[in-house]
Amino acid sequence: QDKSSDAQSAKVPKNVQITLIPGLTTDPFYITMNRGAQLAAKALGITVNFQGAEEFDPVLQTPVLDAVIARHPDAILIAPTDTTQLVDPLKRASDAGIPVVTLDTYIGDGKYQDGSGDGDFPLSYIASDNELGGRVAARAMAKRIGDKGKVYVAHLRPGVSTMDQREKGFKEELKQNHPNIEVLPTQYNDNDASRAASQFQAVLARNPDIKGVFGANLFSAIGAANGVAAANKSDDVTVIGFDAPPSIVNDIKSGKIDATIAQHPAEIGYYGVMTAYAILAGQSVPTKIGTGFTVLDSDNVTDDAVQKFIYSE
Amino acid sequence: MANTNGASVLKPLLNAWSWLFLAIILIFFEIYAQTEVGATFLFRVYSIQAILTAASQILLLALGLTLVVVAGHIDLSIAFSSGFAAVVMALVIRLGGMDSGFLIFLAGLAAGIGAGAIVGLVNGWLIAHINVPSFIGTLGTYGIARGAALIVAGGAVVSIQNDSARVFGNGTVAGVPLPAIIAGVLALFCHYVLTHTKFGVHTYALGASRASVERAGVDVKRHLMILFVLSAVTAAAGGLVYTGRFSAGAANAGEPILLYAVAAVFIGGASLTGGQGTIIGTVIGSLIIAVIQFGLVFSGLPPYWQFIAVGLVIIVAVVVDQSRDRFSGSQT
Amino acid sequence: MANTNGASVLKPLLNAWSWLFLAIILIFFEIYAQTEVGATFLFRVYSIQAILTAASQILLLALGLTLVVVAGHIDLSIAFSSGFAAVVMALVIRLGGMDSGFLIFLAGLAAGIGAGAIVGLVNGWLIAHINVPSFIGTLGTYGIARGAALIVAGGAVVSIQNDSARVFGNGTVAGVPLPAIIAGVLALFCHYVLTHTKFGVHTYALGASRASVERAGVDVKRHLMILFVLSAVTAAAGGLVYTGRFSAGAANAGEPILLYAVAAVFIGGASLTGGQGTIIGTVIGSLIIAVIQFGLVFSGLPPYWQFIAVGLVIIVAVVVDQSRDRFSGSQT
Amino acid sequence: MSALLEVDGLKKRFGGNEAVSGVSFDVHPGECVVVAGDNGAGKSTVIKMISGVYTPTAGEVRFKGEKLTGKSPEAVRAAGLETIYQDLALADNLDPGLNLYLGREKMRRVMGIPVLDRKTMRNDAAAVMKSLGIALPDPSAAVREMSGGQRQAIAIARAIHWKAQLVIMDEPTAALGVPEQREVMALIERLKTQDVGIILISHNLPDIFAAADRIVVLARGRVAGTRMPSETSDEEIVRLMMGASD
Amino acid sequence: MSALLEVDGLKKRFGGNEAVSGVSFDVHPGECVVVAGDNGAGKSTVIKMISGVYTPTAGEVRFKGEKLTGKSPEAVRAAGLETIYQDLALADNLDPGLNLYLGREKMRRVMGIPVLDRKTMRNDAAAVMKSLGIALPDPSAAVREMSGGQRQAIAIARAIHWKAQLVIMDEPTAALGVPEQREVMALIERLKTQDVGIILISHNLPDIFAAADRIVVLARGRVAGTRMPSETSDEEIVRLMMGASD
Ligand SMILES: Nc1ncnc2c1ncn2[C@@H]1O[C@H](COP(=O)(O)OP(=O)(O)OP(=O)(O)O)[C@@H](O)[C@H]1O
Ligand SMILES: Nc1ncnc2c1ncn2[C@@H]1O[C@H](COP(=O)(O)OP(=O)(O)OP(=O)(O)O)[C@@H](O)[C@H]1O
Ligand SMILES: [Mg+2]
Ligand SMILES: [Mg+2]
Repeated sequence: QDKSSDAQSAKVPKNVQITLIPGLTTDPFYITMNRGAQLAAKALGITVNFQGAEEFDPVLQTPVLDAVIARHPDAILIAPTDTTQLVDPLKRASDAGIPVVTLDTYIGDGKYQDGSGDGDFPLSYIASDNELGGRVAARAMAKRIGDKGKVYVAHLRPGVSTMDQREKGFKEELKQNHPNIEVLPTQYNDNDASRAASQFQAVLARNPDIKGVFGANLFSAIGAANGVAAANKSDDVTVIGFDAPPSIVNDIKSGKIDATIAQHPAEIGYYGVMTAYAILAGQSVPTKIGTGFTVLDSDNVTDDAVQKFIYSE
Repeated sequence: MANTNGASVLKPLLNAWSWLFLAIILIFFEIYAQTEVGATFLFRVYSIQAILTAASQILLLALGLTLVVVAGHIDLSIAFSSGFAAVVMALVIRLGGMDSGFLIFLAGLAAGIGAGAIVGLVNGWLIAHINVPSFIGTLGTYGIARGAALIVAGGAVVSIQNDSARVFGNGTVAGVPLPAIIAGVLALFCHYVLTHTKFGVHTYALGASRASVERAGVDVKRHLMILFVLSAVTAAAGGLVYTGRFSAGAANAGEPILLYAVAAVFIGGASLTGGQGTIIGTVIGSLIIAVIQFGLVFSGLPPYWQFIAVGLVIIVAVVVDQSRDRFSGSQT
Repeated sequence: MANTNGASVLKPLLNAWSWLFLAIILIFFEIYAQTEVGATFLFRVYSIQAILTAASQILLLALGLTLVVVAGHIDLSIAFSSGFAAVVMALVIRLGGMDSGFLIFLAGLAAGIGAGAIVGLVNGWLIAHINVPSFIGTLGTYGIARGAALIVAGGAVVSIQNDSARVFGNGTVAGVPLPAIIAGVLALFCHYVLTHTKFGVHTYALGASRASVERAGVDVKRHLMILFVLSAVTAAAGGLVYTGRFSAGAANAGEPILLYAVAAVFIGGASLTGGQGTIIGTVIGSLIIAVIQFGLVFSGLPPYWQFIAVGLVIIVAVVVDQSRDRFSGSQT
Repeated sequence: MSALLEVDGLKKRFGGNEAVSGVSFDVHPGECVVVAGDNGAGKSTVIKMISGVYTPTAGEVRFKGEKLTGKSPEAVRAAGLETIYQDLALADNLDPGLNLYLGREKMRRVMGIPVLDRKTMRNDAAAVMKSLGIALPDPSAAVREMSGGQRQAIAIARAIHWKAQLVIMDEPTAALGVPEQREVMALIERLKTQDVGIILISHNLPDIFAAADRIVVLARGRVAGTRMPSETSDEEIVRLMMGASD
Repeated sequence: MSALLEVDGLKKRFGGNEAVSGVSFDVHPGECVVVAGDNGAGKSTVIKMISGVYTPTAGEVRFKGEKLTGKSPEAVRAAGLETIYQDLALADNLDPGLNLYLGREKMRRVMGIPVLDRKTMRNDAAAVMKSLGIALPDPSAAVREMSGGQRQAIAIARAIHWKAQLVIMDEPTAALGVPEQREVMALIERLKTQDVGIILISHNLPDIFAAADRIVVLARGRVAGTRMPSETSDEEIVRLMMGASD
């Protein structure tokens, strides 16, 4: 289609249509990311469509991506569901002349536009590094449990790449810098908060001295927190969450969750759209834009300064 | 398959073999705990509470489903009638302000049950009046309820702060978690319906032969409507309990539990072809699932091995049930 | 339910109504695309390829399943026999080094199919010889295959770099994607088996009445073994295509499409009680699902509304199919 | 006496096959009308149209002057017609008692709560079966475990246990033993004295002649002839069945 | 001539109920043994133990001297025994042709590929049915759409279409019309002249006397007596059925 070439020559792109493909459509993290993207779209006077699959999985994301490519938007913003498996499908977008920007995570080796590797073609990625997020969570955990004791990761399902990265970062940070913390096996709950709760209680029954849980996504965190509360262990066991939707924030306020690692999905979405627009306007963009993390806990959760990091639902 | 199971289905007896199997699992884990861990597995209040609560969450989805399966049908939409109800309840409670009280909680409950009932009515209408096969009809409403829940919520989760709701999901009475009491009361009700009422007899007969019930002068369409409403409403109750427990109405609340709920019904002795199954069986099925999930985590088995172990126990649970039939002498 | 569908199941006719429905969906999207988007929806190689590839991935899981459902059983384990095969294939290819060639690719294929066959044999043994109901037996192997895949892979994903594999998953012949050709060939084979061989007749008869086949002198146990191996092997083929497409063997390869595969079989006219269903129907079912998913994203309908739309289309697809029966005059 | 049941021009088409065409006859109270005919003549199809299982393609059924056509099986049954179907239509997984009472179950109260009275229903079933000459080794077993004749007896019991004004019997004695067949013939006589109308389908010529007040012979979906048993013979009936028409 | 089939002390227990106890009899080539008995006497259970559907609790069946007990239905059928079951055991969703050939389907080749020869099987079915006096309006319809008698005729056709050495018939004429019943009786005579052994179960006394070379009467699972038709009477047989033993 000539729309994109028109846009490139005009430098001030008109009628821009960008599609944002999240990892899955029903997660507050991505919903918030979309909110940020829409904010940018409004500011620029362009359209951002939100299209995605119901589960975080390459085999579901790829057909969505294919259909989006067929519609030929001016640019694609995508939160790829796997670093290697999305390379070939995204290549098709790039081959069709659609600029690709990845959000939340990278594909290939994560080094874009350096002339090497399979996943070299995306123009930029904007993310808070999930592995780093895991490390931040590990530090927050270590601080609260006094640098020793048993902890484990409550995880949704093996193979969800962003969560695998968080788990990895969490474990590595503890191994390297907090050797007195023992990491018990990860527990998978298939995104069922009820199972996450019962899993905590089973781990507790086995390890009465358990000190902390890292709930690596929304349902893992609120589930584990519920298990802790049901066992009357809120004072003894530290629960660290990931992401900052209101239900986690509420649990922080009520003391069920001690802290959570807020990514900045709205920022990611906002910068994503801005970056894509800049590309369409013919400007050069950095291949990597990092957004930070904010640790929310009972000390700062009511501060005005952090309210903007609380996700929408 | 024209499965001819010799045992009379309607004998309202406890299924001794399944209880035994459940007991064996418990004893196994207890011995393991005493010898390997030097701790008790079961004789600790919060372990029992945890298992009961987890089992309740499965059971609530499985209760109405049991009746549907006995009638020879299936209801996949419970995966999301549950979430739809949860979201509607949370929204109604939110309408009353974030720190609202008991009345608005009751209104939320009623609205949630109503939301579930609507899904059930649609299912019943499709299956009874439009003759859509239940697998497809309820798969359709699965999608519809899912979309509706997400749209109504404007996202996946509606968090609330309501103390009545919190107690509803997390409170205990004499040490028994409220979710377990709610599930227990509903299970009693469903057991009564299935074994002691005309409706229950017709449900069994429907599973064996629709013609037998139709020609006997039963309004089968009405019967099917009620069945699917019942199924959606018990699933909705599961969603409401979930909302209470986690102070959040999640559209996806029921989806991960669907497979376990269906498994509980089948472990409990129901069959794809209909005509058999009991509420007691489903209760045991839910407990078995909750116990092995708990026990395997407790045992410290590596997570990937837990998937295998759960699979094995599910199979063994049914093989045990089969051998009972073999001993009682029936065969094809 | 004793569903008495009047139409003779074995007529190897194309099901004109279902094709018509598929055509209507396509025309609808094409008109929408022409008027609202100012582009073509269908008449673009790329779109057709994308739809065919997506449909193939569903179809590969649904093919053997169709035979299993016709026989009155179900196979849930395909969700993970697929992933198990994918992981095994990827591991074998990895053994040959990261940049290995054609022979090691073939070895990977063989190993993957073998891995699938093992799951099928376990299923067949449980269901045929131990008399475990298929729902429970295959739910058990679902867990077992899931665990096995994760353990073998040492994680969820085994990525590979093998050009033969990449071509296998992404190549085209005369513009037709290889996955579609593979699925097409297997579909032809399954169609042949189901409509033109003794095995196929016995499969239909088994779904109607196990006694009829047993007393006719057919070895039903052997028949069930073959059925479940076939189901696992076609699902494994789906996993292998996945590995080729994404250059990675993923333990979860089949899980997210299980529900779509089952839906395709039922949209294609199969029934829970067995005795009906066709491969052509399943092919159309897979295409309908792939087309609406593609079309709805293409149309830009917001994602949550898409859930509702998919649910509606699934129901309508079956209602259309029903009305055909009504016109042909059969009734209960 | 006016007719209890009027069957008027019934027709049923299955796909391309017209199984029943223009069948008409009446049944009066206390009268036994035998519908005879060769296999596939359309007998079962006619009675299924009367009992509400099939909707006729054309024609009408009236019961005591009221239109029955288009009503559901439950409405027909409620109106006072009981039917013994050729395929029995039993619920295989239930015991004889529940089959006997299916749709009209007996209840009792336990602490004020209504519950099924399984025991009474079971005993009643055993009693009715006994009156037909059939003993049940285990009255609490599911009927799928019963012998062919025991099953048929349950279907008969179900139809006669209720005070019907018209009983339709589609080959009720096909699977019964000799003494049981005699019981059913005696039963038909008893019903007639109670002014119950009867439609009987049978292939047994002696039974037909013993029970019938009128014989309606069907051949290929049409009425080939109607005869009084006293004015006809075995041979004529068989000839009519084979398609010789009046 | 030595016995074709020897039934020796068969016993079958269902849960607490002993349905068959110590039943023994022989069948010789060309001989028709009628097994008579009241409903629930255990006749069908006996023949299911012979044909491999049930495993006997005790006792043995020998066919031409070889042990049959414990073999599967397919092995029994392969050995040369065909059975017409009381419940017919048809595959309701298949047409008569496929039911006739079930397990022994006819194939043809299309471009070298073996495919089912549906048409020939269908025509054969229509032909066999015609020889029994039954016409099928639509031979390609599923047997679930057939009338009671048509279905029974298919089950009969299936058993007699193969060159069996022993044919077991469990109430084969129960649903048949008068002329068809006569066809089956004639068929039995024909099979006898071909040295085929026959076990016939029937409730029809005239048929029993017409066909039988020997009558084995069961009562409550036991052999109440064995009689030659020429040396007994209706009354004696009925008396034996009712439980009077020798
Ligand atoms: N549901 C159906 N669909 C199609 N054809 C049918 C159906 N039911 C019956 N028929 C056909 O209609 C004709 C009449 O069948 P019906 O059952 O009324 O015969 P019948 O007189 O009761 O015979 P029988 O004495 O064998 O029971 C038969 O040719 C049969 O094949
Ligand atoms: N599968 C079974 N399970 C339990 N009991 C059974 C089973 N099959 C038969 N019976 C019982 O065994 C006894 C004999 O049954 P069988 O079917 O052999 O009788 P039959 O002589 O063939 O009678 P009919 O003339 O009525 O066909 C009956 O009392 C019956 O209830
Ligand atoms: Mg009939
Ligand atoms: Mg019998």
